Parts: sequence; C-alpha cells; structure tokens
Amino acid sequence: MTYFIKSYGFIIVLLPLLGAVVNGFFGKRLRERFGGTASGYIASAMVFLSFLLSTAAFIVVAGSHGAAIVNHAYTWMSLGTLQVEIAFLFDPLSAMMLLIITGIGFLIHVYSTAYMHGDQGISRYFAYLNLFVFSMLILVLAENALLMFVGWEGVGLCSYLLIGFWFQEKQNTTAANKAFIVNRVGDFGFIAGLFLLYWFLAKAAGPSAGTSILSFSYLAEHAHLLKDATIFGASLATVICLALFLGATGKSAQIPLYVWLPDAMAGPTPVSALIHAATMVTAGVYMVGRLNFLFSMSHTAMAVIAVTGAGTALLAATMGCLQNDIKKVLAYSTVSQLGYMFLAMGVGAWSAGLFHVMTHAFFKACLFLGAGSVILGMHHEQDIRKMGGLRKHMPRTFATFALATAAIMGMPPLSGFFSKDEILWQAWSGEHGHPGLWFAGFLTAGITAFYMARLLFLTFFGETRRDAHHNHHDDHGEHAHDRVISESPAAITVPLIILAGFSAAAGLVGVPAALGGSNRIAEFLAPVLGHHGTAGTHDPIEYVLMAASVCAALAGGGLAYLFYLARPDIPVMLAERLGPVHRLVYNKYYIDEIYGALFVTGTKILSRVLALFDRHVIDLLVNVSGLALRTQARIAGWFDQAYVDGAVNLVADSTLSFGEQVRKLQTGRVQVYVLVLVCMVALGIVIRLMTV
Amino acid sequence: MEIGMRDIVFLCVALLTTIPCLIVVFSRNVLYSAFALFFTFLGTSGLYFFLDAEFLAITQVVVYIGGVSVLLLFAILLTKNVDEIRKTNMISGPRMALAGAAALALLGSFLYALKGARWAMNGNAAYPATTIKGLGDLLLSKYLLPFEIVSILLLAVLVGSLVISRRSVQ
Amino acid sequence: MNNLESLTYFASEGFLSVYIILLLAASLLIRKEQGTPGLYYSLGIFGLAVTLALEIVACATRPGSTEIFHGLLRSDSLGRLFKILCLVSGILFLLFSLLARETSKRFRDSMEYTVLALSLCLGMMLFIASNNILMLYLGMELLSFTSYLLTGFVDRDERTTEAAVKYLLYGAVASGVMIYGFSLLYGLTGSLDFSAIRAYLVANQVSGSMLFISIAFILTGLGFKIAAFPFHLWSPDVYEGAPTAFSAFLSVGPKAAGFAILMRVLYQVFGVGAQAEAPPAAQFDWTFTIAVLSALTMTVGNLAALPQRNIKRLLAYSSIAHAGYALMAVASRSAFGISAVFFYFAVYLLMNLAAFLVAIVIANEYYTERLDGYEGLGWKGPQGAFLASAMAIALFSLAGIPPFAGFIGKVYLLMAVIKKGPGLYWLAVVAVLNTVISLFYYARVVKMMFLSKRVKGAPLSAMTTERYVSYAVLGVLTFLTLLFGLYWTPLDSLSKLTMNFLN
Amino acid sequence: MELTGITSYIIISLILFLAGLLTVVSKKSIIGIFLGIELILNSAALNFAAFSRLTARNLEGQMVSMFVIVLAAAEAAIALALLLAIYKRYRDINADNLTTLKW
Repeated sequence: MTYFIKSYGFIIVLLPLLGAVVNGFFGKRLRERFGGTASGYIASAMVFLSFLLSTAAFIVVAGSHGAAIVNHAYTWMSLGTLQVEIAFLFDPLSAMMLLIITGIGFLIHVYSTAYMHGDQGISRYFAYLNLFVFSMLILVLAENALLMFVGWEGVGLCSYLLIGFWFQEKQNTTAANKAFIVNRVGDFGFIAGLFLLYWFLAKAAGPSAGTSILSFSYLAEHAHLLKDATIFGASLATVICLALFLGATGKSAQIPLYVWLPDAMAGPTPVSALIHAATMVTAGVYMVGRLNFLFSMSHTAMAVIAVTGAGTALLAATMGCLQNDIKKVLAYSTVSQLGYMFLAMGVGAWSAGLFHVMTHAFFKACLFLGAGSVILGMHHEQDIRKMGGLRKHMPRTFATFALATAAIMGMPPLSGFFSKDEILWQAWSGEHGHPGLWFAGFLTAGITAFYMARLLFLTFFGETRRDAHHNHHDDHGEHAHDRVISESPAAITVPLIILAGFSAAAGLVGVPAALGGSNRIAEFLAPVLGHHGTAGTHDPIEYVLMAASVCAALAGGGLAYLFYLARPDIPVMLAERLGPVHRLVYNKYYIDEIYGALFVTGTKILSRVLALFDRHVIDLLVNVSGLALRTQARIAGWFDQAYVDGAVNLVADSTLSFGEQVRKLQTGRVQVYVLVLVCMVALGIVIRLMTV
Repeated sequence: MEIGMRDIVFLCVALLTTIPCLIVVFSRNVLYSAFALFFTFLGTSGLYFFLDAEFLAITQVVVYIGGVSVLLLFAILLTKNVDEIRKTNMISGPRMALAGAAALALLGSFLYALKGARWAMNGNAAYPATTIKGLGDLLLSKYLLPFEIVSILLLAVLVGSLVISRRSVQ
Repeated sequence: MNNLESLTYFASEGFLSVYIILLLAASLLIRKEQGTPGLYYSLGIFGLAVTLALEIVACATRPGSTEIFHGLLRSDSLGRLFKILCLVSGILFLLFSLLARETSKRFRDSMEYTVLALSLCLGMMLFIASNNILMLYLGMELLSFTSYLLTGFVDRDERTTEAAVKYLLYGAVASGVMIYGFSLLYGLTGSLDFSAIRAYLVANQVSGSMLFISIAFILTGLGFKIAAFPFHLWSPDVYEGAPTAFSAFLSVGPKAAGFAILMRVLYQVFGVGAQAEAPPAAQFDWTFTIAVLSALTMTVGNLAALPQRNIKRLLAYSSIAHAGYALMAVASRSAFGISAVFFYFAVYLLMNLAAFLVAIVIANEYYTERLDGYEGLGWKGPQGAFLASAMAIALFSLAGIPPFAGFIGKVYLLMAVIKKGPGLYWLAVVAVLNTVISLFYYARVVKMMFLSKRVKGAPLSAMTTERYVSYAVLGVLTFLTLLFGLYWTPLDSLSKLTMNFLN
Repeated sequence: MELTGITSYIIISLILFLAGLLTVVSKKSIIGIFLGIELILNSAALNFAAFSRLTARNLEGQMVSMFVIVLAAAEAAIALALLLAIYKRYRDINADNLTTLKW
C-alpha cells in the first residue's frame, strides 16, 4: 500500500478534477438524460472515492512512524535554478488535512444534493465544488511552495465563483468581487514572501544549490541560512514571515483582511460550510503550520501573529453578538475561531492550532449545515429575529445544532473543549505565551458562548416570531403563512448527525495529559511540527485555567439565557442605555465604512488632486478629529449604502477613469500622433544631452 | 578662409535647396508648396553633383522631379477644383507651435552634438573617379539581393495600389 | 559569403520570392470565372507552408551563425526561430482571411491580396535576418508598404481607408526618422554592415551625443514597428479599421519581427552587457531607456484598454501592453532575455490569435465588433459555450493567470528582469501591477460572456464548413495554450536556441 | 572649416528634415503632409550621399540614397491610391476628417 501511495498518490487529487470536468462539460447532457440529481451523485462519488484513498493514505502514514511519503507526478517546470515538480507530500499533517477535506467535503456534497435540488445551475455548482476540493487537495498535498500557491489561487478562484454563484443578484457579485480583491491583497503578500525566500536561498546556496529550492524538505533543511540575513535593516526571516502571514490573513480572514468573509455568506449555504468554515479558511493556518520552522525563527513575526490572532478572535466575537442574520453570526464566529488558531500558531503551539482546525471543521460545518437546514425549513428566511420555537418542528436539526453549539462553547467533554483549552493553556504557558494573550482568549470564550447560545435560543426556543417583522417583508409575507415548517430530508439530516457525532467525539484524540490522556494528536503530528509545549508535565494552573474557561462559557450561556429567553426586555433596554456602544458594535465598528473611506480618499487623490480639499474630505477630517461617536450619525449618513458597498468597486472605477484619461491621448488625428512622436523624441534627446 | 568660385556656386545651390523648403512649410497654397518642393529636389540634385554622385543626381531628377512631383501635382489637381487650391493648404496653428518648439529643441541638441561629433574619417580610401561604374559593380555583386528584393517590392506596391485606386476610380 | 553560396542558406526566402512571381504569372492564366472560391488563399497558404517547412529544415540542419550575401543578411537561430513564428502567423493570417466574412466573401478570388500577404511575409523574413542598414530598411519598407495596402484593401466601411491612410502617414514619418538616424550612424561609423559598425564602435571613441541622437531616431522606427510608447498611437486605430484577420496578424507577426530586429540592433550593434569587451559606445547604456519605455508602454496600453467597448480596439491596446511586457525582457540586456522574448511571442501568438479568431466568428455571425455582441455568449448552446470558453481561456492566458501558457510566458519575462539585479526590480513591480490592471478588462469580457443576466441576440446559426474549420483551429490554439501552460519544456528548449546568436 | 565640408551638408539636411517634420505635423491637407514626408526622406538620402563621399569614402551610402529615392516613389504611389479613395468618400482631403477611429 505504501508503494501505491508513493506511485499513484496523485489519483486522490485527480478524482475531484475528473468530477469537475464531467460536470463542467457534460453537465447539461447529464441533466437532460438522467435528471438534475446525476451531477450530485457523480460529484459525491468522486469525493467519496477520494476519501477512501485518503483513508488508505492516512493509514499508511500512521504506520510509517512519521516518515513522509512523496509521490513525484512529473516535473512541472525547470528554469535554471528553479525546478518545480508536481509532487505530493504525504505526512501526518497533510494526511490529517486530507481526511478533513475529503471526509467533510463528502458529507457536504451529499448534503448539497438535497439543498441544491432543482437549482438551474446544479451541474455548474457541483463542478465548482469538485474543483474546489481539487484545489484544496493540491494546496494541502503540495510538496513545494509554488505548487501550494497554485492550490492557494485555485481555492480563491473557486470561492469567488461559488460566492457569486447566484450571480443574478448584484449584491452577490459585489460580495464575490470583494472576496476576490481582498484575497488578491493577501496573495500579493504570499507571493512576495515566496519570492524573497527563493531569492535569498538561491543566492545563499550558490550554484551548488539543489534545483528544488522551494520544496518543503529543502526549505526545512536550509531555513537556518536565514538566521543572520537582513534586508533594509530588518531581519529577513521576519520580513518573509510577515509577508507570508499577510497572505494567511487574506485567506484565513484575519485583521485587517477579514472583511470579505461575512459578505461571502452570499453563496449557497453548503458552500459557506465547506469553504468558508471547514476548509479553505484554514489554509492560512495550514500554511503557517507547514512552514513552522520558518516562523519559529522570528520572534517578532510570532508575536505579530499571536496578537493579530487574539485581536481578531476578540473583535469578531463582539461583532457576532449583535448580528441578526443566522449565517452572519456563524461567519463572525468563524473569523473569531480562526483568530484562536492563529493565536495558537503565534505562541508556537502548532499542534494545538491544527487540533483546533480539525475540531472546528466538524462543529462549524455542522452548524452551517444546520443553519442551511433551518433556512430551507424557513423557506429562505435568514433573520433569527423571525425564527424561534423551531425545536418542535425540526427535532433532528435542533439536536445536532445544539450539540455543535455546545462544542463550540467549549463544554466538556465535547471536542471544542479540548482544543480550545489546549490553546488557552499554551497561550499562558507556551514559550511565546503571555497572560495577556490568554486573557483575550478567555474573554473570547465567554463572548463566544454568549452569542452562540443567543443564536440557539433565538432560533430554536421560545415562540415562533415569523410575523414579528412582517412589515419589512411585504412581498414575501403573504406566502409565508401558507408554508409549513418541516424537518429536512435525510440527505440533509444524516450528514448533520454524522458531523454532530464527530463534533462531540473528535476531541478525544487530543485529551491532554493533565486529564489523563496522552494528547495523541500532538504526538501524531510531532514528526512535522516537532514537540512543543509542555506535554506530560502537570501544572496545577492548568486545571485552574480549564475551570475558568468553562465558567466563562457557562456564564456567557447563562447571560444569553437571561437576555433572550428569561427577560427579553433587557437587551432592548441595554441597547437604549448604551446607545453609542450598541450602534458601534451593531455596525461592526464601521470597519467596512472606514475601509471605504480610505479607498474613497485614495480615489480622490488619484483622480482629482485639485479637488483634494473639497467638501467631503474636509468633512472627513472634521469628523475624525471630532471623534467618532458624536458625529457618527453624519458619517453614516454620508457614506450612504451604495458608497460603502461600492467601496471596492470604487478602486476599480478610479482606475477606469484614469484609463479614460489615457485613452483621450488617442484623439484620432494622425498628425497629433506624429506630433507626440516628435515631441517625445525631442524630449528624450534633450533630457539625455542635458544629463550627460 | 578663401572663398572660391566653387564655394559661391555651392552656396547658391544650398540656398536653392533650403529656401524653397521653408516655402513648403509656410505656404498656404498647396500648389506653391508643391512647386517649392520641386525646387528643393532640384537643389538636392545639384548637391549630389557637388558630391560627385552624378548617377544619384540624375536618378533624383528622373524619379523625384519626373515622377514624384508630377504624381503630387497630379494628386492635387485630381482632388481639387483649381479655384479652391488657394485655401487648401491650411496650417494648424497650435500644432505648428508645438512642433516648432520640438523642432527648435531638436535643432539645438543637434548643433550641440554636431560640435563634438567625430565622423568616421576614412581619408585614405581611394574614391572611384566615376561613381556610375562603381555603383553598377556593387549592384551586381554585394547589393544584388536588395536589387532583386526592391523589384518584388515595386511589383507588390503596383499590384496593391492598382486594386485600391481602381476601386476608387470606379 | 558570396551570393551563390549564400543561396543554400536562403532556401526559404528564395522559394517564397519565386513563388510570388509564379503566382502572379499563374494568375494571368486563370480567368476570374474559372477560379474556385478560396483558390488563391489556399495557394498562398500552401506557399507559406512550404516556406515554413524549408525554414524548419534549415533551422535543424544549419545551426550556428553565418553572414550571407556579403554580410547583408545573417543566418542564425534567433532569426530562424522568429521567422518560423512569423510564418506560422502568416499562415494563420491567410486562413483567418478565408474564414472572415469581410475578407472572404467579396475577395474570394483575390490574387492581389494573396500576393501582398506573401510579399509581406518575405519582407518580414528579410527584416528579421537583416545584418545591414540597407537590408533592414528595405525589409521594413516591404513589410510596411504591403501592410498599408492590406489595411486599406477591403472596402468595408469608411474605417478601412482611414486606417490605411493613418498607417501610411505615421509609418512613413517613423521610417523616415529611422533612416535619418541610420544615416547618422553611417556617418559615425562609415559602414552599413552591422558587424563592421559594431567593430568600429568597439575600436573607436565615438561621440556620445550624436550617437545617442542616432539611436533615438532608430528606436523611433523600430518602436513604431513594435508599437511601443510613444510610438504606439497608430496601432489602435489601424487594428480597429483593418480587416480583423489582418489586425490579428499585425498584432503578432510584424510585432515579433520588430522585436527580433530590435534585439539584433541593440545587442549586436550596441552591445550586450554580458560580453567581456564592454564597448566604448556603452557610454550610452540603453537599458534604462528601454526599461522606461517598457513601463510606460504597458501602463498606457493597459489603462487605455480599460474603457474600450470594441473587441478589436481592446485587443489592440492589450497588444500594446504585451509589447511593453516583452520590452521588459529586452531591457534585461541578457541572453536569457532574448529567449524569454521568443518564448513569450510563441505563447502570445497562440492566445492572441485565438481571441481574434473568436472575434472573427462573432463578427461573421452578428456583424458586430462591440463587446455587447458577447453578452451571454456562454449560454448560447454548445457552440456558444465552446466559443466563450475558448475566449475565456485566451483572455485569462493573456492576463497571465496560472494554468495557462500566458502565465509561464510572464514568468520568463519577469525572471529575465529579476536576474538582471536590483536595478530593475521596479520594472518587475510595475509589470505585476499592470497584470492586475489588465485583469479588469479581460475579466470584464469573460464576465459578460458567462455572468450576464440577459442572453442578447439570436442563437448561433447552424454549423457550416467554415465554422468547422474555425472551431478546429480554435481548438488547436486553445489546446496549445493549455498544454504550454502545464508542460512547456519543448518550447523552453526551443527558446534557449535563440541565445546562440550572440556567439 | 571648408564651406563644402561635411558640416554644411549635415546642416542642409537637418533643415530639410526639420522642415519636413513641421510640414507633416502642421498641414491640414493630406497632400501637404505627404510633401513633408518626401522632405524627410530627401534629407536622409542627402545625408547618406554626403557621408559616402566626404567621410566614409565608399559607395555604400550612395547605394542607400538610391534605394531611398526608389522607395519614396513607391510610397508616393500608395499614397496617391489611398488619397483617391479618401477623396472619393469625403470629397475632401483634409486629414482632420479622419477621426472616426479614435479613443
């Protein structure tokens, strides 16, 4: 079997591609011949086969005691010192990710067959979904950084396609564009980091360098060369790590590039589950883990990562508290949980971070799919203020959702408890740890429990409030009366139950020594990540911290119970009392608006330097200096909705208008063309003669 | 500096070349411009005589004055009523101004460069007494290929121009 | 090498010259009504195919660099490979002419069109191979004159003649300025042969200022041929006005030829940095000049392409931008740069001609060159899906997105620049930023084809023979674009051959 | 400095060249533009002939001059053909008419 993986490992990657090709090119034919479900079956079958092979690969890797297996498919390019192979690396880290991607991916495919049933573009949908799995597998299995980048771009593209899947609605394409452009910013960092890395190593090793400089094994072996290198006075390792981390913030939605993820919820719900919760967004974490030897060389970069992670976790958690769209709550919770993972990465707790990647994949996928089931049951209603009491109508959805919620809240002995506590313990005690980081994580745990419980209570408990906001939805309201809320079909509930099962039990692979376990996952990953942390030692503080976080979770949950079930008047009152703060949080700290403002200002400078001081800019200056809270009403009025949504488009527009200017060079008069030629030549010659 | 007869003649020919070309630029009557160009060509031909390039001078007269100038006059008369010609050669002021500035800049830099220019002086080489024979020899040895190619070029131009002008005459 | 011996190195060009004459003669024998549709185009394609075959044979059997015809021409791998590229584009040009309505319907039996096309190819080959000022000028004018005529050949609407006149006036000025520059160079060095000029420049102290003026003038002419800023202004108008098949050709063949000769002049006459004998003429280091031109060319091309609504004009500006990218490798002043330029043009030929072919099919079908004609193309049945996918691949490849050949081409160009050292890093940054800008307008077309709400216009009409041929050619071009994006070793080893010419 | 030396020729040809450029840019009629182009070519030919006789002392320069003259004639033929086509369409030969293609 080892031989099989070594020689034919690429089949795991190719299967989803095959599915994508079949669905992409013959989807219409299939639908005509076999009906709309055929696409789904083909796509699911491909991923399932891939999953079976992945299991085999996992067993092989587990049996080989950490020795990596490389499958060289073929030499992709050979440019002098740069030789890039299409080669796939099977080691504990990639094997674990492999199982998550194909396993959860398979469940989501099955779920999608029911969720997308009857959609016009169903074969296109499954083609994209397969393509996504393909790209993600490339990303994870890549044996060198460049191939990884290919997968990295590939998942970005698929995510773009899937967010804009229902492109008939403008807001969806806007969200897709936003995701695309924000991710571009991150990708720029990634590629810049790779470039620096390649450049330095090629130079350092000289002509004797191997040809596969960017392969991970070479990097791991030669990373120490970076130790004393500097660039522009800064440590090269730090610069590279920060550039790479910028890439990670883009893909994994961290400060400052997280803004695309909540908007990305415009896509179909299973997509949100697969891409924006379970797999793609963890690519950044995976990348940092994969290159841990690099990151551990720079204390500065580690600190930046840890602080960014902690900051994102806290910020996004507060934002999640006041969202009313069921998917948006989950989106902010995803951002927040990703922050946890980066916190772990930043304190050097590699295996803890990846452990959380795994548990989070289970419970977040379960939550998203559950939300999808609810949305389906509510006939495409996503506002939790209009839900309530669903536990009677949708018992299976409720049960799984509740279990997953408990998991994310960190209730022992569910999976979230183990992974989160491992991270919190490392944040306190790890070599790069700091009590401040722990405190941020601790606080986040409490807030997470609060908003997740709020979500659960508002959705499933109490009375049905479908008509409470009737007047906002006149167009749909009349139909809503006729529709019955009912449990979703088995294709939806079975994946939910499986995922819920894993959400509950997956934590058991990482029971820390303090609780009598042996943290098997850390041991399993140790060949790649090394032994970090303080496994095996017993520190009484660990128990204290553990208890503290459980208490925080319980307190959060309790508060939610108080606010949203027992005394629903409290939140209303609080919102009034704390008006400005409430509005601030409710509007997500106006980050989108601030980004918008930055872009707008940039646009002005670019296109109309003379108009720099026109009214808007002066207003902006006044508003900023007059401090946000008092004048925020005016800011909000000023940045009207179109302006904000279009912020990203504005960048495009400004470039466009610049292009319009350049185009005007082309007057259509041939003598002007000649005149330009003559003047330019004369100018060139004069400049030249004057400067010599 | 002693000024001999040769120099005086040269000066006359040079003026014959350059003064008409200013008329070409500034005249508002396209016929005047064309005739002035005719004189410039003639003057250039005279300069070729000064350069002992008799064959070139004759070619210049035959091709330019006999061919190109007549072609141009032909074009003018074919496309215009004679009465209109007076106002046909308008000059665009702004373009002239800009181009004038560029031309002045070019002139200045050229004169500056000319001061330091060291041309490839090959004083020792024997220059053939009659250039016609020399040119003939060259055309049949080293420059045989261009000679053949230019015939293909003329053929292609002939064929192509015929199609286009036939279309517009019809 | 004397004239007679040289003929063995001149098989392809010689054949083509004879073939042109024979074709003219034969046309006198064939009466118009006897001619079968497409006869002359087919004969032209045949002639070019034989020429191509001869050139490939010569490329394989005559490696190394030889001066032929008393040093007028040079037979070397750089020239031969670029000639092959140009001949391929020439063949496709005639094929496209056959497939495009505007050139095929009315001029089905046009001998003149074919003769002009063949002469143009001959001009290109001589232009590329020239090793002498006179040959360069002659080749360039043969190329230019036939181009002017072909641009105005079809009386489609007022735009064709306008384009031809503009092309002629602009081209005449540019080549006039260039030959003036060459006259100065002749004065400075006393010779017409590039090798002799080079030797003189190396041996003697030559005035920097006058030499620079001469180079600036020469660059004007060559810049006109490759449509580089600020000599690019003619090209959008001409591309839009000319028959689409010819615009497609103009953006590839003559441009590649221009690059070949530009590199020959810059590297062979004005020196390559890598060579040990740093020429005294290197008082003028042209690297920076070319780098600036490159940056401006790509920026201007991409920015001006953004608001375009006419597919030909959009591709024209994109073609300007691509000349800018390629100039980047020229500026790198290295042997690797030369091979990168070749590589890029080989790839560019595939993707750009594929895009133009789609434009031809659409123009045949809907009589439009505007982008509106592409709305919802992807949803117009299998034909529409095929066309739209091919177009999307071509455009994404032009934009330089990974799995396609265009990406690899850009990587080569960037490698060439970066290998040059930190001095040119800024240029690489400009190029990458430009790639981002270009994505906007390429993606817009793709978006219109696939994401448009409305499916505009009638569905595509039933298949015809012409359509089958178009799709087959399009399929091949697209397939190669994909293939070279994934496996380009053959192209790589081919392009490495161009480096030999420096020895 | 000799009056009939190389510098005089270069200055004459430079005047022709610049006059040609000015003509091309400023005239409104296409024929006017073309007169300018002929001037430019003429100046280049003169330069070649002058260098050929006075500095390089070989016949190659004259050879180029000859070809330049021939090509100028060919160019004039094309120009005439296109001019007629333009005249047929617009009944005018003002170059400023030709602005359908722009932007």
